Amino acid sequence: MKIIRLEFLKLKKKTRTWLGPVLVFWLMMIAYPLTVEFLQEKLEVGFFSVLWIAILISMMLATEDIFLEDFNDGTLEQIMIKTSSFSTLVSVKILTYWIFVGIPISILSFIFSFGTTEDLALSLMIFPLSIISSYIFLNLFVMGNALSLNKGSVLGALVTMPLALPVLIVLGKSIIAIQLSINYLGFIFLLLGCLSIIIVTVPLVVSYIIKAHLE
Amino acid sequence: MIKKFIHQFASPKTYLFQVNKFYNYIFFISVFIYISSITWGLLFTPEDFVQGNSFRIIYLHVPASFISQSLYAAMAVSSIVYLVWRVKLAAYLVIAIAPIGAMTTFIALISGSIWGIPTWGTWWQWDARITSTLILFIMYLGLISFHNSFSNYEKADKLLSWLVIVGAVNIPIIKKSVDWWSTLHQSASITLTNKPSIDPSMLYPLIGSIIGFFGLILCLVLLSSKNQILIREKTKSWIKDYV
Amino acid sequence: MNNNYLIVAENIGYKINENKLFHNLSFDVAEGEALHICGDNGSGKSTLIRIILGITKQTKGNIKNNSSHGITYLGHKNAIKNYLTLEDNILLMELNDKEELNKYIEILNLRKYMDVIAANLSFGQQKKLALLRIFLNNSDLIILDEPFVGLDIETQDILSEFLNNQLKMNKSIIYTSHISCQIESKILKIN
Amino acid sequence: MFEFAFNSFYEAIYMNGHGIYVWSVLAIVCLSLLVFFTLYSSKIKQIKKKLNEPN
Repeated sequence: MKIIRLEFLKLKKKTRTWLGPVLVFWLMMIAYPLTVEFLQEKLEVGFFSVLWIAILISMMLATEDIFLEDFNDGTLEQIMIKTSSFSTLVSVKILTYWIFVGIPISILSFIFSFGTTEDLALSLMIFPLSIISSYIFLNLFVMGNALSLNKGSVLGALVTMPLALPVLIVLGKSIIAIQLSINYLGFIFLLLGCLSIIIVTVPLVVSYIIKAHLE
Repeated sequence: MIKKFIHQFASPKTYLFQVNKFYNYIFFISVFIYISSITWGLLFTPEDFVQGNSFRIIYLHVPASFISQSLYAAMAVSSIVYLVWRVKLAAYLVIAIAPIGAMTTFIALISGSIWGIPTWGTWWQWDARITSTLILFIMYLGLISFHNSFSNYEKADKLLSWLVIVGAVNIPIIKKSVDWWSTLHQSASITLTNKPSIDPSMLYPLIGSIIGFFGLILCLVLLSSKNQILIREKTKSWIKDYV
Repeated sequence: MNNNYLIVAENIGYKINENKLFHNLSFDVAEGEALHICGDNGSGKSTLIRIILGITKQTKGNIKNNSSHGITYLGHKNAIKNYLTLEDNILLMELNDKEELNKYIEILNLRKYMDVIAANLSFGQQKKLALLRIFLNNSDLIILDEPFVGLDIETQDILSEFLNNQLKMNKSIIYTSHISCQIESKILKIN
Repeated sequence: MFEFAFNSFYEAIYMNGHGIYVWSVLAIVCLSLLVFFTLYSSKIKQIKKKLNEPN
């Protein structure tokens, strides 16, 4: 568990990396009503689409230099020599990023959806959706960033964004499910199922990819 | 034993000489098949009752969209072969196929759009198939730009193969999810999926055009892999003899 | 001398994009032995070191690593986080022997900088900080890529004395260096 | 099965107003194939030329 503590320490001191995406999310949520004529009903129409896309974008920003710094300063090499498991490190890294970025964003998305819809039950249902989806997005973008390590994060986002599209579709569907009050739990379980697959495979794939990069 | 066999058989040298032997035959046969079935399809098949003459675009559109997906599958198979057995030729094939895949996907998209104007009255529909084809196109472009961003070819090959495999897992998922998404959004637009059962006089030229187009694309893949081999193996001694 | 070889390399070669960097290198490193890798700029010294470390894979030949207690390595990249203080950086190195650690912090004159952010240190001081990893190693093979670059003469002496002591303790060292140093070692030249 | 589907050459071009779509798609397909074929063969020629030069 020492590795978790150390990763925590590193991320905590890198304020820009975790606070930046949260603030960008915040600004995007503020920017949305400004683009719509100020009527509560009109706001609700596109609100959730903007919410999911804002989560997606802020997760993309959060992962921007998740491996870059460790790659540039040689930390990754040290870890590889120590033969401690690479994929554990990756999953710990993702976990810490999620705690620092994903959870605040989920709380914010709860607050914003409550503010927009004034429907507490609905907003409470949004919270688990955004918590799970932010973790999934984080994993996907981590993979993209590992692939395009030291080639700029845009390329990584470009190649992994298609992977996130199915999740966006599920999120869109689940909003309809909530509004028609059908089968909400089914969507949560579907997302959890995706997450459980991704949580296992992404660290493995990423560790192979990083080893290829170090070569 | 098997590994040795694969490596010998799939050496760039043997491949190159084999390609040169067969290339001309494949090229002329497929040009012949393609031109004849296209003329047949465009000029000699009877008019479709529902869509009128614009249905003839099918002979240009279907081969392209069919092959654009097969090419991705071919890339995925080559990637696995490369990562498992370290066959260099497979890595060359992956990057050789990518631009051609992008081209066929582009043809499929454009021809589909143009076909949509007279039949649907719009050039774009957020239909499941079109959306997933568009995503496929973006993925092809992403793969190409990804490979180009590396200076160390071997590293690029390895990472590209990983990316292709990840994408290959994802393509059916995207397809399914997009299908699922569009069924709820729009119900009764004309989709390409529900084709009416087709008359033999329309079917034969379609099959012909698919085979002919496949042959032409195969020739392109051969050419572009030849190009890759020449670039990558130019320091080898046998290349001098070959040239 | 005994015959416990830590590293045995046979005919290894490496090429990038079909350009040969080196080929047919054979060498071995036994316990208590040091190997000095020499060569011109761009001759592939760092690559060779990475091959020995097992990070890069050679394109030809075999290399065997028999070390049982792992490798301690310091290269050009020193794995120092420049947004963390010295203290936190040392924490990240996961060094266990607190007593030894304090001793070397004193020797290297780092005590008064413990609360300073690493980015504000000079290159030499950062290098000293990275050297703590070497001084507090508990592995049987030490690999160094240009360890003396950027160090003042005093620290260079401390380092070479330390390395000589390690050799006496039957540990092995592989290093590259342009600066001549007082470590008795075999020489491997690559062109 | 092999009867000409149109009454005249002009009708074949016009296709009841759909001709523009059909022929433009054909043009795009042919053009892209042509471009790719010439591109690759010229690239190969270039490389061969370069390899031959020092000898």
